[in-house]
Amino acid sequence: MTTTADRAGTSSSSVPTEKVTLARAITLGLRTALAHDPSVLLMGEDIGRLGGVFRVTDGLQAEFGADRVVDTPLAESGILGTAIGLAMRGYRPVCEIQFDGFVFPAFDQITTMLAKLHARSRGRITVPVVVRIPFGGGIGAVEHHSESPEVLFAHTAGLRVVSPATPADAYTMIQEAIASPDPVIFLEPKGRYWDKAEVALTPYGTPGAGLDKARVVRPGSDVTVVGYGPTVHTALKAAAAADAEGISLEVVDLRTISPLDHATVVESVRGTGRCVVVHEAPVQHGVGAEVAARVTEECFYELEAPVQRVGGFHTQYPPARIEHDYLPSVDRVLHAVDRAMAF
Amino acid sequence: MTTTADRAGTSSSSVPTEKVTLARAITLGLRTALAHDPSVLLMGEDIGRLGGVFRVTDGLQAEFGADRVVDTPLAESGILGTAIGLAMRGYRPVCEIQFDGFVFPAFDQITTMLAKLHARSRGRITVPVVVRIPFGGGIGAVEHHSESPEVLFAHTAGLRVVSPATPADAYTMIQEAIASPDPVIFLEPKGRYWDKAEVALTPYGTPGAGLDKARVVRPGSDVTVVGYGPTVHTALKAAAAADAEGISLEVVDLRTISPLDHATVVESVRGTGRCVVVHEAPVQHGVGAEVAARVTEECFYELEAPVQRVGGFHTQYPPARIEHDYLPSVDRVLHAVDRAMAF
Amino acid sequence: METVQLLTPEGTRVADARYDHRVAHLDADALRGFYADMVLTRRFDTEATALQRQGELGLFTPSMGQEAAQVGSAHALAPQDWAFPAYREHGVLHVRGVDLVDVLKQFRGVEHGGWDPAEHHVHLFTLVVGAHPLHAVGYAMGMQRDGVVGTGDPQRDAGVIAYLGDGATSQGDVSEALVFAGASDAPVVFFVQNNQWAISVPVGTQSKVPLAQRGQGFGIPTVRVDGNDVLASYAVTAEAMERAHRGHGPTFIEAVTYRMGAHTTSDDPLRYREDDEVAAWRAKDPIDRLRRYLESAGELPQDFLADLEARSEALARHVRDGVHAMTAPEPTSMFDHVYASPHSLVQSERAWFEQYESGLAEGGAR
Amino acid sequence: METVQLLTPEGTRVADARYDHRVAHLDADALRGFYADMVLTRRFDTEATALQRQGELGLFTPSMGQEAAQVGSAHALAPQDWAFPAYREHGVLHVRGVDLVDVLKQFRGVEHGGWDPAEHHVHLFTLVVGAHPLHAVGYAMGMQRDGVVGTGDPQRDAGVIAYLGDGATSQGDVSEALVFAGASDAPVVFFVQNNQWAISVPVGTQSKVPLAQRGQGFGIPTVRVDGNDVLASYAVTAEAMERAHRGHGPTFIEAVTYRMGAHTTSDDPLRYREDDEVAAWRAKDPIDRLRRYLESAGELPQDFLADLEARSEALARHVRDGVHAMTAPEPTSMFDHVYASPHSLVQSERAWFEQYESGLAEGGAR
Ligand SMILES: Cc1ncc(C[n+]2csc(CCOP(=O)(O)OP(=O)(O)O)c2C)c(N)n1
Ligand SMILES: Cc1ncc(C[n+]2csc(CCOP(=O)(O)OP(=O)(O)O)c2C)c(N)n1
Ligand SMILES: [Mg+2]
Ligand SMILES: [Mg+2]
Repeated sequence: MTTTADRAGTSSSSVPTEKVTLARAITLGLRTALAHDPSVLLMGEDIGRLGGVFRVTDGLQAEFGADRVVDTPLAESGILGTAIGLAMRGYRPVCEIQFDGFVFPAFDQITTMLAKLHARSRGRITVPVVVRIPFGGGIGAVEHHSESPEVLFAHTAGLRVVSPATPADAYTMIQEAIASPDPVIFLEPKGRYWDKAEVALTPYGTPGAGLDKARVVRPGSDVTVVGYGPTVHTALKAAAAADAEGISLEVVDLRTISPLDHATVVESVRGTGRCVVVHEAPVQHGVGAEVAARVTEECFYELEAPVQRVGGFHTQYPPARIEHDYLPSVDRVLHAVDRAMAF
Repeated sequence: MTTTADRAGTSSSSVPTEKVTLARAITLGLRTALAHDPSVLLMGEDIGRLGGVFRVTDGLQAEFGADRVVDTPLAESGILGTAIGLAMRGYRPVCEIQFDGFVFPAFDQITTMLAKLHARSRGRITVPVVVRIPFGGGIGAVEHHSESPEVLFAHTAGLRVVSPATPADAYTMIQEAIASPDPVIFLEPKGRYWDKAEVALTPYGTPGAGLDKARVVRPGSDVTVVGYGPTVHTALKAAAAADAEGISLEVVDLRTISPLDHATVVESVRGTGRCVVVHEAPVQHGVGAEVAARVTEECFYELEAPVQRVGGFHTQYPPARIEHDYLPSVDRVLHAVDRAMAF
Repeated sequence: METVQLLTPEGTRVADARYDHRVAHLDADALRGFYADMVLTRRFDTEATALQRQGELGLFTPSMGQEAAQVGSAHALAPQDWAFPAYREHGVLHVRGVDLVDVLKQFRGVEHGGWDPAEHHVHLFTLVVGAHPLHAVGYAMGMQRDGVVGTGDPQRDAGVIAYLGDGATSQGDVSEALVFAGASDAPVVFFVQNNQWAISVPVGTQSKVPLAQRGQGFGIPTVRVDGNDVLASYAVTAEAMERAHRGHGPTFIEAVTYRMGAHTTSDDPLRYREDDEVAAWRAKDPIDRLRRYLESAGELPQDFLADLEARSEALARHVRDGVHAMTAPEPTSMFDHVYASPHSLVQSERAWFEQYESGLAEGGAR
Repeated sequence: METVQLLTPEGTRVADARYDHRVAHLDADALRGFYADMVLTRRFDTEATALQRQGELGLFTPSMGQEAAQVGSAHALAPQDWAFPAYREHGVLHVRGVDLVDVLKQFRGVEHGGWDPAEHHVHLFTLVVGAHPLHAVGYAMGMQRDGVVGTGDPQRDAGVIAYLGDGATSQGDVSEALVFAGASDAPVVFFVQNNQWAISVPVGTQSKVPLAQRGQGFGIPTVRVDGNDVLASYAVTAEAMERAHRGHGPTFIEAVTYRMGAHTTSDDPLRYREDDEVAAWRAKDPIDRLRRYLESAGELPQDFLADLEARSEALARHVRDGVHAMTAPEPTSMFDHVYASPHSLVQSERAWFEQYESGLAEGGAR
C-alpha cells in the first residue's frame, strides 16, 4: 500500500492507495462501510465463512461477526424480504445475489415492495437496501451464470441501477450505494472482477462522482461509444484499435442506468455526431434502445447516422463454448463504428 | 347471434357472428379451444365457480369440469411451475394471473424456466403455456392492479408477447396463443374489456392474422401513431380529433410485442415520415424506445422528426384519482403529434 | 389438532388450564373495552361498505366476522411491538390507535398508503398476498440486533405480529418467512386468520390438513384458536408475544374464523358459497358471543350500551366526513416520493409535466 | 424422528418390520447390481473431476457420498415413472440408463441440456435451486389426467420423483410444490438428499428441525431414511412410489447423507468444514457399507469384482473419449431453438450474424 497526496485530483489530503482487483475494491468498500456505520449489514448465501463464491466478502464475517455478515437460508425472496424489514427498522442491508440468474426468485420483492415502499408510504418509509449482483458473461460458466438483467430493474421506478467498470469506481460506488437512501441494484461486472488498478482508499463518506453521473473515459471526435460495466473495457479496446485506423472514438462509461445521465451522452454525441451503444444484454428492448431513442430525440439534427446498437442477441445466453460469438466483441463494436461512419 | 358469409373477408364459408365484449370474446375463444382440444386446461385463482374476477372464465368450469378448469392454490409461481410440468406431459395450460401486479411471484418460473426450456433441451421439450394477464390501468383500481409489465417479458428471449386491442382479435388471438408451440404472454387490456364489437366465431384452427403481425387500423398520411392493447383506442380517438384539425394520422396496432413487426411500422413511417409511439408503461426503457430506435435505424433519411414517445412516467402507478394524469391521453398523443409536426 | 376456546358460541366461559391465567387480569371493564372495539370495528365496516355503495370509495375490504381474532390479538400487543397487517385488519388498526379514516385513503384512490406506520407501530397494508410476512421477520431480526429482545424488561422487550390469510399460506414468500424466522429465532408471531375462503377458493384447496400444522414443519410452535372467541385470541397471542419478547422465537397461530361479508365490495359470494354455511357461522358471531357472556354476567349496563351506540355513530360520522373531505391529490404528487434523493429522470419528467399542465410544454419525451 | 436403516455402517442387516418386505425380493444378484451402480457412479465422479482438473470441463458437481440415496431410490422406479433431478444425481441418471457422457455436455459448455428426457424419463438438470419440483408436480398432475394413476395395473400406474437438496427446501417454490402436491394428491415423491451442506451453509441454517418434518405441515406423509444405506433408500422410495401409483398422493422423504467432495470443482470446502466431520462420514461410506454386507455374506466373488473393475475402467474411458470428442457447437446453433415456431427477430438476427461471420454484414441492429 502506498500513500499519495491528491492522486485522483479530488482530495487534497493524503489518502492511501492500493493496487487491487475490482472484486477486492468492493470488499474494501464494504469493509469501510461496515466499520463506519453500525447499521450496515451484509446478507446472502455463502457470504460468511466461504466469503462468497467470488470471495468478495472474504474475511468480513470474521471481522464483523455473524450478526452483521449473515449467511442466510437459500431463498432469494427471503433475503430481499427480510432485508426490507431490516431496512424499515433502520438497518442498511447489502444483499448478495450469488449470480445474475438467481435474482428472479426475488423479483416480486424487488419490484412490488422494494421499489415502491417509499412512494407507498409517501416518504415515511425508506428502504436503503443494496442488491449486489455479479452480472454478465464471458467467464465460461454454465447456464444462469451470465445474465444481464439490468433493464428489468431500470424500467421500474423506485430503483437506482448502477454498475462500476473500474476498481476505483467499485470502491466508491459501493459506498455511495450503501449511503443512498434509495434502494440500489448494484451490478458487478464479474468478467472484470480480476482487473487490477490503483485505488485511493478514501474514508467512508468522502464525496465521490455520485451515483447519477456518466463519465467520458476517453475523449475522441468521430464516434461516441457508450458502454457500462463489462463493455467499457470492450469499448476502450475498440477505441485503441480504431485509433490505429485513424478513427477517434470517445468512450462514455454510463456508470448508472437509472437514472441515465443523458446530458453527458448527448453532449458527447453533439461533438461526434455519431453514437454506438454496447451492452451484453440482448439488444431488443435493451438499455441501448433507450439511449438511442433519447439521443435521437435530443440530437436529431446533429446525428450523422442512426445510433448503432451492439449487444446480445434475442436468444438464451448460449453455452460457454460459443459465448464469445454472442457477446459484443471489439470486432462487433468496430463493425458498428464502421456502419456509423458509412452514413 | 347472426350468421354472415365472409364477414371479415378471410373465410368463404358461413360463419356465425356475435356482438360481444372483448372479455366475452376471450371466453368464447377459450371455450372453443377447450371444446376442440382435450389437452387444453385453464388454471388460476378463482377461475372456477367465480369465473375469474373479470368473469372471463365464466361458466367454463361448469361446462368442462374442475379437472380442466382448475382453481389452484394461491401461488403464482406454483401455477406457472405446475403448468410447465403439465405442458411437458403434453397439456396446453392457460394460466390466468388475476392482475398484472401479481405476475411477479411467477417471474422466475417465466424467465428462467418457461422461456428457456425449449432451448435448454435443444427443441426436445416444448412448453406451450399461455399466461393470460389483464394489464393496464384506467379502471380506478387500488395499487398493483394497473401495471404494464410487457417489456419485462419482451426483453426475454423464448417468450412471445401479444396483446389484442379488439374483441375480434381477442377471440382469434387467444386461440392462436393456445395453439402456439411457444409460451405466450397474453396481455388483456382490462380497461377495454367492456368494448363491444361484432365477432366472427370462426371454428378452432381457422387461420387468423397470426401472432406476429401488426396491422394498420386506420390509414393516414401525416404521422404514424403506434399503439397496442389499450392505447390503440387512444390512438384512434386522437386520429379522429386530428382529422378535425386537418392532420391525418395513420394508426398501427402492434398486436405483438415479441416479435415486433417492424416491417409494418417501418413501411408506415416511410409513408408518413413521422412517428409517435404510445403505451401505458413508463417511457423509460419501454417498448417505445425499441420502436423509436429501430424506426430510426431503418428510416434515418425518411424521418422528418425524431420518433415521439408517449407513455407513463418514471413513477409508481399513481392512486386512482390521478391515474388519468399519468396515463397517455388523447391530448398527450396530440401534443406529441404536434411536436412531430413542428420539426 | 385441538382448538383453543375460552368462550363458547353461547357465551359460556370454559376453563382451560393452559390459557386461563392469560386472561385472569381482564376485568369487566377490559372486556367491555374489547366489546366496544369489536362493535366499533364493525360499525366502521358497515359505514365503509355503504360509502362504497354510494360511489365514494372505489373498493372496500370488509372485516366483518373477524373482529374477535383481530381485536383479541391486537390487545395482546405491547406499545413497542409492531403489527404487519394484510389488508383487512381494520380491527387491529383501530385497537392500535390508527384513525380508521386513513385506511380509506387507498380505497378512495387518493393514496396508496394512508397512515404513518411509525406513529402506532402498524405497517401499511400490503396488497400483494403473502409479501409482507418476510418484512415482519426482517423487522423482528432488526429488533434482535437492537437488543430489545429477551432483556427481561417488559417495557422494552419487543416483537412483531404478522397477519395473513388462509390463502396467503400457499405463497412461497410465506414459507420463506417461516424458514427465516425459524432459522433466526426472530421474535415474530404469524397470525393466520383462516376465514375459510380466499376469494372464491375454500381453504381445502390450499391445504387438506389444518393450517396450524404448517408451522411445525419449519420448527415453529403452532397453536390453533377459535378466532371468533376474543378471549382465546387474546390469550394465545399473549403467550406467543411473550415467547417472542423472551427471545424464545416465533409462533404460528391459526385463528379459525369466517369472513361473513364479501371478499371485497367488488365480490359476489353468492356465486361460490352456500347460504347455510353463512348462517352456521352467523350463529358463531364473535360480537354476539362476548355480548352474551357479558350480559349473562350482568356486565353490559344500558348506559354503556347507549354510550357505545353514540360512539359508533360518531365514528361513522367521522368516517363519512373524513371520506367526503378527501380530495384528489395534486397530479404532480406522483413525482414526489419516487425516490428519497433527487433522480434526474423524475425531475425532468416532472418539469415537463408541469409545463404540459400549464399549456407550455414543448419538446421532451412525452 | 426415526430414521429408517436396514444396513448399519458396518454392513450388518437390521430387521425392520415395516420395510423388510420391500427388499425381500432383492437377491444377491440384485444387490450386486446396486453395488455395481454405486461403484460406476463413483468412477464417473472421479473421472469427471479429473477431466475438470485437466481443463476439459468448466465445472463439475460431484455426487460422491450420495450414491446409495441415488442408486437405491432410482432402482425403486418403474420404467413409466419419471425422475426430475437437481444437478448432482448422476447415480439416478446412470440407473435410468442415461449415458453419463451426456451429463458432461453442459459442464463442457457445449449444451445447456444434454440428453433426451423422453428416452429414459429423466428430466434435464435444473440449475436454479428449487425451481423443478413444481415441474415434477405438474407432470404428476398430467399423469392423473392421463388416467395412469390408481388403475391397479403395475405396468401402467405411473408417478414422479423429484430430487432436491437440503438447501433447496428453503426456496418458496419448493414449499409451493408441496402445497400443489398436497392439494391435488399428485403422484409425486419429494426425495430430499440432505447432504448436510448447501455449498458452505450447514443444514441447520435452513432448518432447526429435521427436514423430514417439512412435509407434514403440508399434509404430506414423511419419512426419514439413512441415505447412505442403499437398501433403506430403495425400500422407502418403493413404498412412496407405490403410494403414488395407487393414487394415494405425495410422500416427502429426507435421505440423510453427506457430500463427501466439494460442492463443485470450483468450491473449496476446507474454508468451511472440519476434517473430523468428513472423516466421520467417510466411515459411513455407502459403498463400503454394501460391500461389507455382501462380503460377509460371501456374495462378492473375485470374478465379479474383476469384471466390475473392467466395467469401471471402460466407463472412465468412455467418458474421457466422449468428453474429448465434444466440440463446440456451431455458433449459429444459438438461434436454433429459441422458439419452436418462426420468430422474425431471431430470423433476422440469425441472418445478420451469418453475414457478419462471413464478413459480409452491412446494416442491422448490431
Ligand atoms: C400475489 C397476489 N395474487 C393474487 C392476489 C389477488 N387476491 C387478493 S386477496 C386474494 C385472496 C386472499 O385470501 P386470504 O389470504 O385467505 O385472505 P382473505 O382475503 O381471505 O382475508 C387474492 C387471490 C393478490 N392480491 N396478490
Ligand atoms: C436460485 C438459486 N440460488 C442460488 C444458487 C447457487 N447455488 C447453487 S447450488 C447451491 C446450494 C444448494 O444446496 P442444496 O440444495 O443442499 O444441494 P446440494 O448442492 O447440497 O446438492 C447454491 C446456493 C442457485 N443455483 N440457484
Ligand atoms: Mg381467507
Ligand atoms: Mg445440500
